[in-house]
Amino acid sequence: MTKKGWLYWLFFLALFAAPFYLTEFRLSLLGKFLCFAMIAIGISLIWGYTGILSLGHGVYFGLGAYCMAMYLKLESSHGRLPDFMEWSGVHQLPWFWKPFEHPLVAISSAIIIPVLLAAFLSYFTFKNRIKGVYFSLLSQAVVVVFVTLFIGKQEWTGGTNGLTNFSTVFGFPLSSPFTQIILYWITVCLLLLIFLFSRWLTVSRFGRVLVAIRDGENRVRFLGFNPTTYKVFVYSLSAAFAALAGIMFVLQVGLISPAMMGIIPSIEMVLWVAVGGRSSLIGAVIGAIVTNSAKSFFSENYPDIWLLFLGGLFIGVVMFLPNGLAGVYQSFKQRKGQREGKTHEAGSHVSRSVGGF
Amino acid sequence: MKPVLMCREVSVDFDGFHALQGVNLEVYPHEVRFLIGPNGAGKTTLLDVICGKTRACRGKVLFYSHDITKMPEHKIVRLGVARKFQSPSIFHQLTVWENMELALKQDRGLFAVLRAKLSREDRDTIIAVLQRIQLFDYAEQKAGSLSHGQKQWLEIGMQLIQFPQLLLLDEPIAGMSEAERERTGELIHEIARNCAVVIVEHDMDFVRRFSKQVTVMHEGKVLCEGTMEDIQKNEKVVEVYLGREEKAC
Amino acid sequence: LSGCAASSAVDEMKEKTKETNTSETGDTVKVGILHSLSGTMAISEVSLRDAELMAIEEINESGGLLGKKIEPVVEDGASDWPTFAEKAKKLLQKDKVVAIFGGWTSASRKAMLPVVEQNNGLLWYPVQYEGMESSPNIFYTGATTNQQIVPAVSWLLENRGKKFFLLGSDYVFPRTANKIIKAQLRAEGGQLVGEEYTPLGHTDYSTIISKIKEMKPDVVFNTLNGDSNVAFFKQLKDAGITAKDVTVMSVSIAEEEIRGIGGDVLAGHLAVWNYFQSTDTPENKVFVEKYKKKYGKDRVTDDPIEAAYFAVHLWAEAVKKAGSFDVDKVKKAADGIEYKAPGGTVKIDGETQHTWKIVRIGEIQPNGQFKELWNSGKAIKPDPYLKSYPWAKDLN
Amino acid sequence: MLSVQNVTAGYEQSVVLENVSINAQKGAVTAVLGRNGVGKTTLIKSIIGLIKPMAGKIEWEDEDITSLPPEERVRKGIGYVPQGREIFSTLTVEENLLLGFEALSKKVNPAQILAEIYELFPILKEMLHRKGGDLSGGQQQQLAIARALIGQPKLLLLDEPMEGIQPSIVQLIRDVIVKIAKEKMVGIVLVEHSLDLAFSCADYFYIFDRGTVVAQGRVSETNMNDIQQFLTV
Amino acid sequence: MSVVITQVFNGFSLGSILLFVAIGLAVTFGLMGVINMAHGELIMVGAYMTYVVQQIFAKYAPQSMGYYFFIAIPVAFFVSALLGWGLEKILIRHLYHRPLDSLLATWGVSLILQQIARTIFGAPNVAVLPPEWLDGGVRIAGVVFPYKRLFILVFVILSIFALYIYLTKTPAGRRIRAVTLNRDMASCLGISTRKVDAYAFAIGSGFAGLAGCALTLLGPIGPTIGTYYIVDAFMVVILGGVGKLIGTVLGAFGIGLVSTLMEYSTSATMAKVMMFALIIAFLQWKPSGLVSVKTRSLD
Ligand SMILES: Nc1ncnc2c1ncn2[C@@H]1O[C@H](COP(=O)(O)OP(=O)(O)OP(=O)(O)O)[C@@H](O)[C@H]1O
Ligand SMILES: Nc1ncnc2c1ncn2[C@@H]1O[C@H](COP(=O)(O)OP(=O)(O)OP(=O)(O)O)[C@@H](O)[C@H]1O
Ligand SMILES: NC(N)=O
Ligand SMILES: [Mg+2]
Ligand SMILES: [Mg+2]
Repeated sequence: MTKKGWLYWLFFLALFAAPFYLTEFRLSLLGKFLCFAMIAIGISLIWGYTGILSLGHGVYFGLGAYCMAMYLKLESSHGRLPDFMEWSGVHQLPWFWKPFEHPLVAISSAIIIPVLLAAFLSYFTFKNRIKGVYFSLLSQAVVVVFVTLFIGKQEWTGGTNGLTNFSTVFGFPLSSPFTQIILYWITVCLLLLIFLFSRWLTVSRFGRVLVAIRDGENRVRFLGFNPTTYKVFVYSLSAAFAALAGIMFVLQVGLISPAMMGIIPSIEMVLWVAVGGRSSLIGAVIGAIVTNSAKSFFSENYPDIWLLFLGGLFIGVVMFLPNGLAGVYQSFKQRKGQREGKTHEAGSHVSRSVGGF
Repeated sequence: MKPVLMCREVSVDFDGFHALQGVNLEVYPHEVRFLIGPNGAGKTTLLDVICGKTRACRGKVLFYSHDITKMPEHKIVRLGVARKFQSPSIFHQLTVWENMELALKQDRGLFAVLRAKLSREDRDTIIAVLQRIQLFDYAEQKAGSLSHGQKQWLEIGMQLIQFPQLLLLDEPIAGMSEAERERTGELIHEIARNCAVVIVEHDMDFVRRFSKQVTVMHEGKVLCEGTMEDIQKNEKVVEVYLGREEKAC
Repeated sequence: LSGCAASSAVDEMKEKTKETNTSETGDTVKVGILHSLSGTMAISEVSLRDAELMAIEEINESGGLLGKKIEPVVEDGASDWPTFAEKAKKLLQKDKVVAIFGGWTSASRKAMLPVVEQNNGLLWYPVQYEGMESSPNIFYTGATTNQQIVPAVSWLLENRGKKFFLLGSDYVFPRTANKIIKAQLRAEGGQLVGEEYTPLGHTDYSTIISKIKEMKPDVVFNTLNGDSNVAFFKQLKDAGITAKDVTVMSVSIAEEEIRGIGGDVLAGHLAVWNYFQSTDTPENKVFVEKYKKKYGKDRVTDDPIEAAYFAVHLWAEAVKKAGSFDVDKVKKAADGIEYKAPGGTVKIDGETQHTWKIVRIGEIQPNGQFKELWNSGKAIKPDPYLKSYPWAKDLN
Repeated sequence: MLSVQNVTAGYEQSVVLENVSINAQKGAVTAVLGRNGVGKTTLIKSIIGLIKPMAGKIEWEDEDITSLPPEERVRKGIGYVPQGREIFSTLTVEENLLLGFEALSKKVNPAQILAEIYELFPILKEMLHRKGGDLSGGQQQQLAIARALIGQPKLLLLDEPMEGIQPSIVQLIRDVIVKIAKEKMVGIVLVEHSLDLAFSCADYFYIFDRGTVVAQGRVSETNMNDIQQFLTV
Repeated sequence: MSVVITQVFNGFSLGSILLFVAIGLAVTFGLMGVINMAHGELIMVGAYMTYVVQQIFAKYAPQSMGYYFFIAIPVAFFVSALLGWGLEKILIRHLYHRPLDSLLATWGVSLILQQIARTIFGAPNVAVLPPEWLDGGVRIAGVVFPYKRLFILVFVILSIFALYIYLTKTPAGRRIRAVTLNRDMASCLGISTRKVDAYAFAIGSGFAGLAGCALTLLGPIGPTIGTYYIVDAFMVVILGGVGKLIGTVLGAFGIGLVSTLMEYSTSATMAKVMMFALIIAFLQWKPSGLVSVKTRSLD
């Protein structure tokens, strides 16, 4: 336990120190990947622990990002109408854009709107006992609805182009390395907080209820728990993580478009978690970083055929590492444990040990 | 005395098949009520209706003074109705200990569970129950790797630890050896000191040994009620259920 | 992971130490090529990469630029806009390229725009687009609206009829284009009988074709993009509507797209461009021959391919004139630079950084080639904001 | 006939059976007894092929079948009624029964076999078009037995076949077991908890504890009370 | 009136295409439970096979060009089926007890297949010229019914009928359903589950190939066409109800009719938004689709 704890701290320390050993470009990539890691933690919570596979987290990520981007767009328009509205024949700032002039409103709605949407959708869906692949595909339908709407309502959202070309945030120039490093550190801190919070959730009794729901939702009912409440809660929580990731993403990448909230990115989010190991929080984080690094690496070095490598990576992980990268570590540990632990009887100690991390 | 459970004219239809047709049943505190009857008589369905898994199309189910006919399952459980299913239904991915921990009588609200800590008493209770169901040595094992009979025991344990007021057991001793049946029977009577128990069972030796009041169901209706002796004399019961040999015993 | 981060850190560190301002150390200079080689846009963009690589090869064969060989760094934008931004950043910051040739969709350009501006890079964008933009760090070698859409509408009003039906994909270019067309129709006496947008990738046009049948327009002005065109034209033909009944004027269908639809299906319909493979200039003969020789005789050239090709040459001319690869110097030198492109002489307009181009309207032949029906005779000055058109005043 | 020789078997992490040897003869009922969790089901699963033994050998009609997949063992005449019924829940009762014919490689007259089965289990005929999963527990158990009988096995593995069946039908099934053993010379391996029941129809018995055979013998030569000790804790 | 007829016909026509892209998925996903993200790419393979057959005809038998389609149909079916068979043998086989992992692996497969297609056939679209005898249409009461649309409608109805008979009336179909329900038990009844799995997956894949063949009549043929249909195909299957062919049929025609109607009265974009919103709402009301197979088992 303590050894594992050390590894965690070392890992986050390495992330913290990244600005000192990475170039600006690599740092900006890592910053982006850490945003993805936040989403991955949320997905690990709902998928790995609770058994809900959402193929629609792009929407929550996107909504969070759009809310933040609306603020940035207004800030960089200096009181004028955002450029894309001008081309689209809008003459006045739409009413729902107005509140986003205030950064606090923008940031809080960047979290609240996705969470409300997630809570609303999941409440009905889970109450009506839609689950398994039905839920997964339904969440995909939600993606289609939002992406099509965001593309179609060009005059309000910037259409396919999305929102881009921001200059400053709270007066600091977004392009300056200093701002970028600060934003990076904020991202690392948020990731750490999300990680610690999720870990606390999963090792508590709450975490065991989640696993029980994954194992057999109906049985949980007959123990007196209402699975709907639990599922809505974790689902909304994971939406909040995705939204937070969206905020940090926009700040660091300077762009959000419907393509980022579409079906493919939503599926990719799940893939990160699968690669890392779905029922392991740190696995999810590592999965997000590794998968995206691999994607960058392959596409930079083999721009023509990198899809073959990426596809191969996914297949390879599924075939040979059923529990993802975290599974490798665990089975290694287990094998070691088996060698050492043969001596004392199983079950002789009732001390609580919690599976996975 | 007020009955714990009162079923009034409960009927259930499955696409035109009448699985239950106006069943009346009253169970009193501390009673161990056996429910027997031919395969397909509707025993499991009746238990399903009581615990909210299946909805009655007619009739009423009262638990003390609560009308639970249309209540969601988890609320019925929180009132104090526990159910053991015919085939073991435990959480395979959790350890035996964790299964027990979830079943503990507790506030099952989201925020309560978030804050929940395992208290000393809870731990002692779990250990006591585990020892009683002989799974203490398996506490750290994943429940999925237990044998059939052990799973049955675990599920019984999970019901015990809820300290319910009404316990519904669907063939609890299926797959248990004689000695274990004996122990289960004793256990059930012990439990009955604090709650009412409804048991569905096909093992007549067991029923004979541990029953006072028996209800026989047939084709979705209650055929007769009484002690095992009374029932063995009932020609109809012999014909549809017991068979000649059993009667002879 | 920390291991992986560390190792990448090491190679970054090495880079950092030997880092200088540009990549022009030694005897090569790097340029970036950034198109979608995968994803839905690859159907169009892969050919642009080919054209650009061919132009670079030509320059290298003729001795390079300022004594240096050009080294292309190819990246895949993967039909995904943030990827375009990421790769542009990588090209500028890591590879220190002196210019990027890339993009197709407006969205990809918009994504790269802040990156090239913040890093003071140079992007050459080779595709016709909706105008309303002129970034100091982008050169636009495709047509802007007054070099494609506006003349086409005038021509149609004169030659084909007044009733217009507008059909486009649901994104920025078609919507903006149609806004312009509507203003122009109002000013020049046309009539709008219908306007429809379909999501990108839409493949069932039966309902829209029914609407077209009902409205009986003289012209369908088609701003559909990509694969939707295939579905639309195949289904239009099935519904029994030929070019004789209703002419479809397209702005995104060039020889490459025709190849994927079939010339038979499209025969008789029109398109407006600045270049056709059939354009009769000596430069074009050489260009088409070379392209086919290099990439296969079944390949075709078309407008964006040509624009991508001459973009590289225009840049090279500007570099020569500036005597330096420095972005600011090249930009300054670029004003007024001319190049004998396959489609005719093109010239950079320093103010807007767009190019002067000849406009051509062609009719599609069953063999997949265009027969030119009309051209503007001389190159037209780019006017991305349509400042010189009175009817376009309140467009922005 | 069937001979399990020094088999060691178990699951991923645990060894359940250690060095187990048993035999079963044609025309005889061999009872396997033991407390919960001693490995009876594991033994049956090894015989049918759902579990690959880690060591040892399984022979059937003098042929080594240790490495054959279940379907081939079944086609060689081994039938199986699993613990827990394993009915195909969304298939109708009729379809479940028809699947029983998969075990037969030779041409048969299905109508005749089905008629015999319906006579044995009339309830199945009534429920022919209902989904298997909708049947009551005991009905499903009857279906599972019927399905195995249809395949006309030469060796029938029964893992607690009486679980959840009403007393009158338990008697019936017991009679059937004895009958097919004696009349059709089928070998039967019967896992059963009730000593009474097992002894009322078995010829030979094995008692398991903790994954090994602790006692065995002929039923006719054994006093029930002597072996009670193995079955209590 | 003719507008109504046209729109209803358009609805059925769209429905027939949706049904076509969903049939194969109804087998591999609906029945076998494999979330096959490469389904779209199997459609793509069918489409490219049609192109290849056409090219061969154009080169070696230009005089009988009109009949290439009859060769293309079986070729598309068998090549896709073969690919599906191989896929099952190599990959899917290991994933039956981990259904959601099949999503991940088949996603990888779809990336690879797209890239391979791009390498072999080039990135741009290729053109398949439909046989001439399918040009034009019948004109009834002033409404044109294109032959191609009618052909696809008939083709898909025949396909689904054949599949229905195969699955419900033949022992082979029964075997497939048994294996997908309980692999272990099926093998204990003497069914060789490996063979059945591979056949079933191959059949589902073959139908994807047929869909690709049919789609060449109407739409683009390029490395990414699969991506256009994959989401719709899944929607059809879940709206119809997993595990029941009749549900898939109802789902396809339902979506076809409703979305054509909405597209006519609003716009294609809004129709798409509303259609998907309706599917979401509908599933709230009927959580397991139009036609569901429920049993009383606990989960
Ligand atoms: N969902 C359903 N659809 C159709 N019929 C059903 C359904 N559920 C139960 N039945 C039928 O209702 C009848 C009663 O079933 P139930 O399970 O209550 O019997 P039971 O008394 O528990 O029998 P057993 O002793 O065999 O467990 C049976 O004939 C069964 O086939
Ligand atoms: N899938 C499994 N994975 C790991 N261990 C298992 C698994 N199934 C059973 N076991 C273990 O193997 C041992 C023997 O199980 P088995 O099912 O063979 O017992 P059994 O004698 O049939 O018991 P019962 O009478 O309860 O059915 C048990 O201790 C159980 O914990
Ligand atoms: N610029 C275009 N055609 O999107
Ligand atoms: Mg029952
Ligand atoms: Mg057993």
